[in-house]
Parts: sequence; structure tokens; C-alpha cells
Amino acid sequence: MTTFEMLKLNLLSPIVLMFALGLFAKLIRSELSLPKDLYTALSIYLLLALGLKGGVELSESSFSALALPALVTLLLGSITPITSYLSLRYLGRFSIADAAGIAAHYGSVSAVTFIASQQFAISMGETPEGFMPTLLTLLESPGIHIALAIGALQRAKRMATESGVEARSKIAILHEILTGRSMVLLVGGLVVGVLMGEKGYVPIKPFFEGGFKGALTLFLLEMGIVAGSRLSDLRRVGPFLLAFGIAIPILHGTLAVFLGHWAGLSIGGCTVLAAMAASASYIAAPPAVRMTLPEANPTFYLTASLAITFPFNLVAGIPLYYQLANWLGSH
Amino acid sequence: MTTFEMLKLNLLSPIVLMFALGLFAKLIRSELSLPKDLYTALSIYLLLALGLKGGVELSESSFSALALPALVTLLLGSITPITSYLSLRYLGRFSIADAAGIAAHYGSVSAVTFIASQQFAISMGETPEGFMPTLLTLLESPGIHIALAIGALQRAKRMATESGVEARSKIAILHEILTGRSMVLLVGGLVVGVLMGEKGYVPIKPFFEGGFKGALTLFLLEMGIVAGSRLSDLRRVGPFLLAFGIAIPILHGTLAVFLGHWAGLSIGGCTVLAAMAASASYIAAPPAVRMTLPEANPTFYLTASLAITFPFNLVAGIPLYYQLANWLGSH
Amino acid sequence: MTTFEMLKLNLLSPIVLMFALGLFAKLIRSELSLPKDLYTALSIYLLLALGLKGGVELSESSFSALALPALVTLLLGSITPITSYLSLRYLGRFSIADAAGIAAHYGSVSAVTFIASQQFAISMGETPEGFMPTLLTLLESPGIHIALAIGALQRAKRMATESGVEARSKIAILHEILTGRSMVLLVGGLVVGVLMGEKGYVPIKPFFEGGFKGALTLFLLEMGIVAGSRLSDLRRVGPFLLAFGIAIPILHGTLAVFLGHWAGLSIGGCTVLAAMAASASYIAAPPAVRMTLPEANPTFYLTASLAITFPFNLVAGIPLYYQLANWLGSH
Amino acid sequence: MKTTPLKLVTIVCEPVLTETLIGELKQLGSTGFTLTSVRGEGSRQMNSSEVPGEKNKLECIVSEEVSRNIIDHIARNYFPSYSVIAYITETLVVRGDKYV
Amino acid sequence: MKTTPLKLVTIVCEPVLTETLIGELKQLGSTGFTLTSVRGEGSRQMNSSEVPGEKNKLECIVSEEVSRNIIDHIARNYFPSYSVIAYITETLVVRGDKYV
Amino acid sequence: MKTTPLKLVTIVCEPVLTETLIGELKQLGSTGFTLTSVRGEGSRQMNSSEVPGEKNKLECIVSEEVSRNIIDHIARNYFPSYSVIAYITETLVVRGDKYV
Ligand SMILES: Nc1ncnc2c1ncn2[C@@H]1O[C@H](COP(=O)(O)O)[C@@H](O)[C@H]1O
Ligand SMILES: Nc1ncnc2c1ncn2[C@@H]1O[C@H](COP(=O)(O)O)[C@@H](O)[C@H]1O
Ligand SMILES: Nc1ncnc2c1ncn2[C@@H]1O[C@H](COP(=O)(O)O)[C@@H](O)[C@H]1O
Ligand code: NA
Ligand code: NA
Ligand code: NA
Repeated sequence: MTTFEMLKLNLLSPIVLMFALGLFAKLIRSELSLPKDLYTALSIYLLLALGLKGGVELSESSFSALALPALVTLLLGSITPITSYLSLRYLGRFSIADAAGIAAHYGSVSAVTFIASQQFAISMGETPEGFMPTLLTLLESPGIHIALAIGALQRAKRMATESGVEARSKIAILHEILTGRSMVLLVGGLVVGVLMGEKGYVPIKPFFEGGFKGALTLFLLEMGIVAGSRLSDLRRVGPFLLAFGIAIPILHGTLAVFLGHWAGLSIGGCTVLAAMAASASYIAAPPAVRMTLPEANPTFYLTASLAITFPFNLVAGIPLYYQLANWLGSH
Repeated sequence: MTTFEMLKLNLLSPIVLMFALGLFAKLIRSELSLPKDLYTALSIYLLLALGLKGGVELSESSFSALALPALVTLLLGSITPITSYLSLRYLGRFSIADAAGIAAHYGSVSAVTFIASQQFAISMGETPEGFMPTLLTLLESPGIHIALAIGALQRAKRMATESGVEARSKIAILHEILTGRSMVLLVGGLVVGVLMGEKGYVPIKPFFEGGFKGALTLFLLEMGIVAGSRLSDLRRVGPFLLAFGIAIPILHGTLAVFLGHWAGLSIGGCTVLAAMAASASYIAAPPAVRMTLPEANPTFYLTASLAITFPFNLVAGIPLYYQLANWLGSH
Repeated sequence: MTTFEMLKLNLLSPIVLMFALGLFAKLIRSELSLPKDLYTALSIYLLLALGLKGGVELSESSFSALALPALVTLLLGSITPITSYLSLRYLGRFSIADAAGIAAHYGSVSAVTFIASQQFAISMGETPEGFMPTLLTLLESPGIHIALAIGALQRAKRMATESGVEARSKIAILHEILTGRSMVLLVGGLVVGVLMGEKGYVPIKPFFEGGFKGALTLFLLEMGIVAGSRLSDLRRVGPFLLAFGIAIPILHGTLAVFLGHWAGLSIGGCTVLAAMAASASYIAAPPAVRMTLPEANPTFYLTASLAITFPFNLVAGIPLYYQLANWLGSH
Repeated sequence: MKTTPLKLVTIVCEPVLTETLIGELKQLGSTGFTLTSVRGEGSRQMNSSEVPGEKNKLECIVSEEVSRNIIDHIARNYFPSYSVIAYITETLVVRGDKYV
Repeated sequence: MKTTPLKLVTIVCEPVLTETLIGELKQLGSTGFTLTSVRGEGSRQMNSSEVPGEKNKLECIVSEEVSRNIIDHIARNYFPSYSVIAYITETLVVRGDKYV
Repeated sequence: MKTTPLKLVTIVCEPVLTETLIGELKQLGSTGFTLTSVRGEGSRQMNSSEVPGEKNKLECIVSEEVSRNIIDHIARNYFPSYSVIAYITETLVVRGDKYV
């Protein structure tokens, strides 16, 4: 398959088309939008399905196979917030708060990008390792904490505490991230999956696996609408962030392909790991950043994450990482 | 199969029974009602599933096969609002606004009636043409515009504009109908379906096709509840509207069967086209009419549409149009 | 299979694990919770699926097979509120209102416990009778009325009626229970199922049966969260209610196994009947009790029902009743 | 545009009371109501609904006299055993005569 | 903290009017709005939405003058044919100068 | 029925602040709160939540003094960087002593 054919195949996949439909609906100022509860329901369903299946597959993986990939994932979780921060602060001249806030997003991971890359790899005939969802949970939080710690260097008595009210402690933020919806569903799903094993999974498989891809398209429709409602902010974020939102995923994705290859991941596994590293969180990171770095402008990090990097990865990034993994795998 | 057997089969179909259950629940003043977001979710799902499947099938249709049926559909979209208006205004002695408002509903189309007729035709062993959902999108808006244009004859500076606020222009109404939820989902689904083709459809088929009929029954449960909550308005709309709500669908349905037959549609296709023409919109038309013709009484058009014509078509209309199409097809 | 193996199998079943996950999420004070509309949607879906399938199976049952089990069910519906009331009032020294309020819950039935026991019995290779959902509807309301009638002995002009407003009559309460959501969906589903029969059920089966077990796990996740949010109330209800919440299900379950056996139910049927009798309502009973016995403390009845008896039955009760039924069946 | 001084009565109550209260407000002379789903916590930790904290807020615009009657009715019948709050705010209503 | 006396204008209307009204409020000088989904019933039994009783509540904090204009605009354009209520409450707003 | 004059403090804020604010209101002396999910737009185009415009409205009934403290606390800690509005309305509360 040529690169062109692969890109075309990706562009004409249901999830990319549905994302485009959502974007288009917003562009023509349609009233269309998924009810909030449906959106939440779909995200609960997708995360849980991901966790459960990942857990069942994890129960069949050996610990030794997991060790190196896990290490590499944690490494990526430590490097990506720093590369992001440095480029934003010193190339982009962003304020400390803004740079740290955006870096927290790129240091974490977007579960939908993960799923999209998995679907893509499978459609290319690859079989990503069964423990990939486990890696996803490892990558979610470290990057956020590292970026926020960097940002904390400048946090000086931002919040007055006179009125008898204590400022939110770091513990509270840590608690919030670790007990956040996506974390509980993913880790919880993994544990339930491991415990019940294939045998327990069979009866609930039609629900969690049969409907998965269809539910995903519906979710991407709303992602398109949400991204579309941020398009008008693109002008406000400036050219640097636009370039950053495309360049940094390529950088992180490439790094991840090499590290994944070194850790012994298959071509499919490398592709998915790259998509994770390249992606920017937009569920776990935003509230943590908003509470910890109130001076950081949400328009910056949400627009970069949702309206630049997510569509880029979906449309071009994932095929790119796959090509790279493929090339590396055959050398 | 005798007419009686066919009616019985229809009455005992899950969708008619579930509609009846909803109606019954309202009659006994049960608190039962689907959460609003579930109702919206189901309607998004049904419209999108309809569009996607229609698009996949459209991608296999030839343009020439579509031309005549499309023409006939647009013709029906132009005739039905006029016949409706004339009978309401001159036989029913309704005010201009009321007549135009109701006519806008009968000139448009109800997607659920479309789906019900499709299911019915299939259960009778027919195979409606794959481009029927495309015709559905053609029929949705022209009738509304024609009826509103008629109503506009009497619109004289209804809305004062002193306070520095401009009246809503016709463009705004046009925009609203064309970018309305059902329009975007149907047309968008069609386009996505055409672009992805059968190959892209296969993985999402279990979600959009496996659950379709079940989701439809759930939707009809709520339709029954909604119709039931309008039953008390039946007394307020008077005997003419009651008769109109049954006679005009028969008239439009019959016309559509003949036109469809002339245009070369199959028996299944004629049945579905007739159900479309006979049906009255209750999603796209109401807000457009409410904004454009505020003097038109919503009780009239919503009760006629939801509590008279919809149940009539569901229970008796569709089998009737089918019989007619069948008879015509065998002559 | 040894008792230990069976308990382990049950503990590692998806529904028990998901309940535990929900409980755990609440214990770590996670923000995770299903959107209210999703919760309602799932409960509508589960009840309707239960009713429809039950109706289809009922249409194949003979009336004579149903007679004795129905009688026994009504008997249980009359005994369980009384045993509950007496132990609460005279052993537990609860006030009349509290005792009657709690008794109303234990005299009624929890549909989720019913479903869980059915799934358990099936997983053990049993086939509970097809009319079990019919018995479920019989058991729902009598117990509530009996307990409330007992409570009414002490209702003396609790509600002043001076301000021109009449107190809610018993008729209103009766109406509310009989037209409550679960009642309408169950009974309505049964009737629809009987009317449409197997033939009408086939097309909607993928929706209502394929997804059933998966949807159930999602529902139990939320049940776990809800039960978890009541855990802190456990301290407030005192040791007697804690013991009661475990002892009375065992008592009622045992009684039901014997009565069911006498009435000719299979081992699976006895297990399900026992789970019904042993379960406490938490949907139909609470509002009825709240309106009729305002002095009864909701913390008592909701905590006992949701945070004690439901988990007990789920984890240990159902396997216990099954063992008993099994033992009795083989004697 | 002329406005009429009227009372805005706000009641936050357990969901189980809502339909009853709506009927009673009408009987007491209110011409309408506005209902909002809210979450509420107060001094009484009743948790009477399945999902703790679920409450309903009822607002109605009424004359001074009707507001007194509503308040009295609620205080007498619901305050003792139910989780409920009620308060009155002054307001100026457009075409207020419609609501008296 | 200094507070400024301003007007809280509350409008409950049919959902179909909401987006139009939001645009018009801005044109009339409101700097913002808060929108709540409610259920409402009044003297006009219009049932204009698919689900009867579905309404939207719009609240905006504005100066005395703007409140007059809003009220006038609504009374003139929407009262005759639509299901709508509007009322004004006195309120003290923190950093109120932001909203004038 | 006796009513007590108290203050109704209304705060509309970004959802991310809600749980923190609820805790702080309690610390500052409020005996309860009523929370509504709303959509809001103001002068600050922050769009800090995933779905733009999503906001929460917190209402609490408190004494004059507590209302001052709440207002001060919010103005100092949240006004500079967050999308938030706060205002105070006079109200008469049934059995108002419960809330002081
Ligand atoms: N101080 C308060 N401020 C605002 N709302 C309150 C307050 N106290 C109680 N409420 C509301 O009234 C409901 C019932 O309160 P209670 O009867 O104290 O449990 C609560 O759920 C809140 O919605
Ligand atoms: N007396 C009232 N008190 C509170 N809200 C009202 C009242 N009357 C009307 N409303 C609200 O205003 C909306 C429109 O009322 P109407 O125009 O009378 O149908 C209703 O749906 C209610 O939400
Ligand atoms: N003039 C206003 N009237 C009513 N609500 C407002 C107004 N301005 C702001 N708000 C509310 O306060 C929130 C925060 O406003 P802001 O800080 O200006 O972005 C908005 O989302 C609105 O819900
Ligand atoms: Na990343
Ligand atoms: Na039509
Ligand atoms: Na029971």
C-alpha cells in the first residue's frame, strides 16, 4: 500500500468522516450537538470497554513482556512535558503558567487518540500488544504532575488564605487526577478484566465489543462539534501554538516509535505508543491545570489540544507513526 | 395474506405495540417517560443510522435510477403544502396563520413514519430502493418553505423593530431548517455513507444496524407517551382537524403511490414514498412555524401531527398504501 | 462444584466485580458517577427487556403451570412485610413509622436482584421458568400496601388540612405504585411480549438480549456508587438494622425456596423466587413510604435496602438460596 | 412598560413532594410555576432520594396574600418531616395583573 | 468588597425563542446571561415544544436603563403570541461596574 | 408564619471551582446550598470547560455577615483569574433562624 492509499483509506474511515461531519456541522453553525449525558455515557462506555478488554488480555500477558514497554512509557511520560515546556517557554515565549499548563496536556494522553490508533493499526493488519491499555494508564498522570511541578516554581502565595479557607493542597490535586473518571474507569476496568478473565468476558462481549466501533463514531461526531466550537479561537492562539500543535506530536511520536522498537514492541504496538506520546490530554489535564495554574489561559491549552493536535493525529499523525514503525520494523 | 391478516400483523408488531404502551401509560397518568437526553440520543442514533445505511446503498445506485423518483418527490413536496393549506383555509375555515402553520407540517415529512414504513415493507417481503433515505432528505424542507411563504402573504410588520433589534430574516429561518439536527444527521450520514462505502460500514454495522429495530421500539414508546400527553388537546382542536388528520394522509399517500409507480419505484418504494408524503413533520416544522407565524396556534399543528396523523399512519395508513401499491404493481 | 468454588465464581462474575468497582470508586471519593439520565435509561432498558422476554416466554407457558407459583408469590408478598415489621418493632424497638417504612421495602422486591439471580442460575446450568418475570410483577406491590396499612394504624391527622388542601388519599398512593415506572415497564413489557410472541421478538432480540448482560454490568457500576454513597450512613443505622439486613433475607429466602419447591418450581425457579423474596425494593417503595409515613427516617430504609441487603444478596445470598434449592431438589 | 410589584416564592424540596406541591400551589392561588432540577444540601441529612442530594426548585410569582398562604401551608405540612426550604423575594413583574 | 446595586432580569420563555433572545439581550446592552433548562406552566396552555412544559430561563444582570429596554422589547414583541414571563429583582453585584 | 430577612448569595462559576467552593461556603458559615447546572456567557471568553459555556450556579441563604465574608472571599480569590459572578439579593426566609 502506498502512503497515498493509506492516507486515503484513513480519511475515508468512519471515525475520521464522522469527526469531519461534526466539524462541518459547527462550521455551518448547526444546532446539532450530542446531549451532554450521551457524551458522558459514550466516554464511560469507551473507557470501560477499553479497560475490560485490556484487562482480559493483560491476564494472558507475561509480566516480563510488559516490563520494558512500561519503563519506556514512563520515560515518555517524563520527557514529553519537559520538551513541551522548553519549546513553549523559550521558543514560543509563553509565560511560565501558560507554558506549564500546555505542557501538562502534552505530557498526558488522549484516550480517544489511543483508540483511534489501535483501530487504525488493526485495520492495517497489525495486532498491537494486549497490554497497550495498561500502558495508557501509566502515561496518563505523570506528565501532568511534572508540568505542574515546573509551574509551581512560580506559584507564590497566589491564593490568599486570610478568610479562613485553606488553599488547595497538592495532595488534593493528586487525589483528583488519580480518582478522576478516566483513571478509575481504565484502571478499574483493567482490574475487573484481569479478575474475570476471558470466561467472564464472553457474556458481556456483545455489549462492550460489538458496539464499540459504532459508539466510537458517535463519540467522534461530538468531538468534531467540540473541536469546531474552538476553531474561532485558532486566531487567538497565534501561529506559534499552531505550529507547536503539529510539530511536537511528530517529535514525541517519532521518539516513541524508536523507544517502543527498542523495548521490543510490535509494529502495531509502536504505532499505538507513538499516538499516545504524541497526543494531548483534554479530559484529565484541563481541570488540574485550571485549579493549579489559574493564570494559565484555558483558550491556549484547550485549543491546542482539541482543535490542533487531536485532528492532526487523527488524520495524518497516526498513519505517519505507523509508516515510521513499519520502516523501522523492517530494518 | 388478507387485508385483515396484514392489519393484525401490523398491530402486533413491536413498534405499534410499544407506541400503544406509551399511549396507555399516559392515559393511566403514569409518571413513565424517557429522559429527555435518551430521547434525543435515540433520535440522533436513528437518523444517523438511516443516513449512513442510505449513503452506503446510494453509493451503489445509479444516478439515472434516482432522477425520476427525486423529481416526483420534489413534486410531492410542492403539492402537499398547497393541498393542505387550501383544505384547511377554505374547508376548515382556519385563519391564514393556522392554515399555513399546519400546512408546513404536512408538506414536510416525519422520519419515524418513514422508518416504520420501511420496516413494514421489509416485513412484507419487499425491498424498498436503497435511495429512499435520499428522497427523505429531499422532502423535508421544501414543503415548510412553501407553506411559510403562503403565510407570509399576511405577515405585515408583525414584529416591531424600534428597540434596535432586527426581525428574524427569512434567511435565518432557511438557515435554521437546513442546519437543523435532522437535516445535518441525514444528509451528513448520507455523505459519510457514500464516502466510506460498504467496506467502511462493516465494522460499525453491528452498532448501527444490529440495534436499530430495538432502539426504534424504545423511541416509539416515548412517541406514544408524547402523543398521549396531547390527547387531551384533541377536544380543543375540533372535529375538522381530526378528519383532516386522517383524510389528508390518505389523499397524499394515494397520490404518492401513483406518482411513485409512474416514476418506476418498486412496490416497497411506492409504499415508503406514500408514507413520507402522508406523514406530517413534528421535528423540523414546529420551531420554524413558531418563529415565523407566532399567531398560529401550536396546539393545532402539534396535535394534528403527533396525536392524529402519526398514529393513523402507523396503524392503518402504511398497510393501506402498501395494498394500493401492491394492487397497482400487479396491474 | 464446591460451595467455595461457586462463591468464587460468583465473586468474579462481571456484575459483582462492577458493583465492587463502583463501591471502591466511592470509597476513594472519586468523582465518577453515571449521568442520571444514563442510569434511568439503563433501568428502563433492563426492565423493558425483562418484561418483553418474560412476555414472549409467558405466551408459551400454560396457565395451570403458573397458578401455584403465583399463589405462593402472593403469599410471600403478604408474609414478608409482616415478619419484617414484627422483628423491627419488637426485636429492634423501632418506632411504628420506621418499622412499617422498612417493612414496606422488604415486602416488595428489587428487580436488579431478580436479574442477578436469574443470571446466576443460568450460569449454574439451570433454566428458571419462563414466567418468573410475571411473578416479579406480582410481588412488587402487595408488600408495600400491607406495610403501609400497618403504619396507617398510627396515622392520625398527621397532615393538617386547614389551608384548603386535601391530604393525599390512599387512592393516590395506590395509583402511584401501580403506575410507577417499574410497574408499567414490567407489566407493559409482559403484555407486549405476549402479544407479539417469538415472531415479533426476533428482530428486536439483538437490542434487548444481545446487550442485556453488558448493560447490566454498567448498571451495577452505578449501583455500587450509590451504595457507596450510603456507606457513611451505616454507622448511623445501628447494629440491629445491620443484622436485620442480612438475617431477614436469609429467612425470607429460605421460606421462598421451600414454598417454591412445594409449588413445583425448578431449582432455578426456586433460586430466583428466593432472591425476590429476600430482596428489598429501592425504587417503588421509597417514594410511597416517604409520602405516606413522613416520620419514618429515609436513612434507615434506604441504607438497609441499598447498602446492606442488596450487596448481601448479590454476593452471598443468591448462591446460598441456590444451594438450598439444589439440596431440596435432590431430596 | 408597566411593572407590578409581586412576590417570588422559591421552594426547594425533595423530588417526592414535587407533583403534590404543584397541585397545592395551584389550589392556593398560584397561576403558574417554574421547576428546576437542582442538587441541594442543608442541615437535615435526609438523603431521601435514590441519588443523595437530588432536589427540585419550584418558583412561583404570586400576590402578597397568596405568598403568605403558600408559606403557611408549607411550614405547617412539610417543614416538620421533610427536607425543604422556602423564601420570598420582592420582584417587579411585567403585566403583573396576569398573575394575581 | 464594594457591591453595586443593579437589576436582575429573569425571563422564562419557550425554547424556540432562546437563541434569538440571547442575541437581542446583547444588542440591548446586556454583557452576559445565565441560561437554565426548566419546566414551566402558566396561564397560556401553549405546549409549543415537543415535550410539553419545556422552557428556558434566562437571567441577566444589567443597569436600570437596560432592564427597562429589555422589558419593553419583550413585552412588545413576545408577550402577544408567546408563552413568556419576565420580572426584575433588585440585587447587589460584586464588581458591578463590569456589567454596565 | 414568621419569616426572617436574610441574604441570598448567588454565584455562577466554572464547574471546576464547584466542589472547592462548596467546601469553602461551609467553612465561611453557610448551612447549605442549592446547585444548578447552567449555561453562561459573560465578558471573559474563557471557555475553560470542555463544552464551552458550561457553568454552575450556587445559591446560599446566609446572614448579612456571612454574605459579606463569602463575597470578599470570592472577590479576592477567584475574581482575578476565573470566570465568576456573584450577587446578593434580599429575601424573607421561613424559619430563617435555621440558616444563621
Ligand atoms: N443555607 C441554605 N442556603 C441555600 N439553600 C439551602 C440552605 N439550607 C438548605 N437549603 C436548600 O434546602 C434544601 C433542604 O434543606 P434542609 O431541609 O435543611 O435539608 C437543601 O437541599 C438545599 O437545597
Ligand atoms: N405565576 C407564575 N409563577 C412562576 N412562573 C410562572 C407563572 N406564570 C407563568 N410562569 C412561567 O412563565 C412561563 C410562561 O407562562 P405563560 O405565558 O403564562 O404560559 C411558564 O411556563 C412558567 O415557567
Ligand atoms: N451580565 C450578566 N448577567 C447575567 N449573568 C452574567 C452576566 N455576566 C456574567 N454572567 C454569568 O457569570 C459567568 C461568568 O462571567 P464572566 O466572568 O464575565 O465570564 C457567565 O458565564 C454568566 O453565567
Ligand atoms: Na502525550
Ligand atoms: Na408530508
Ligand atoms: Na422482598
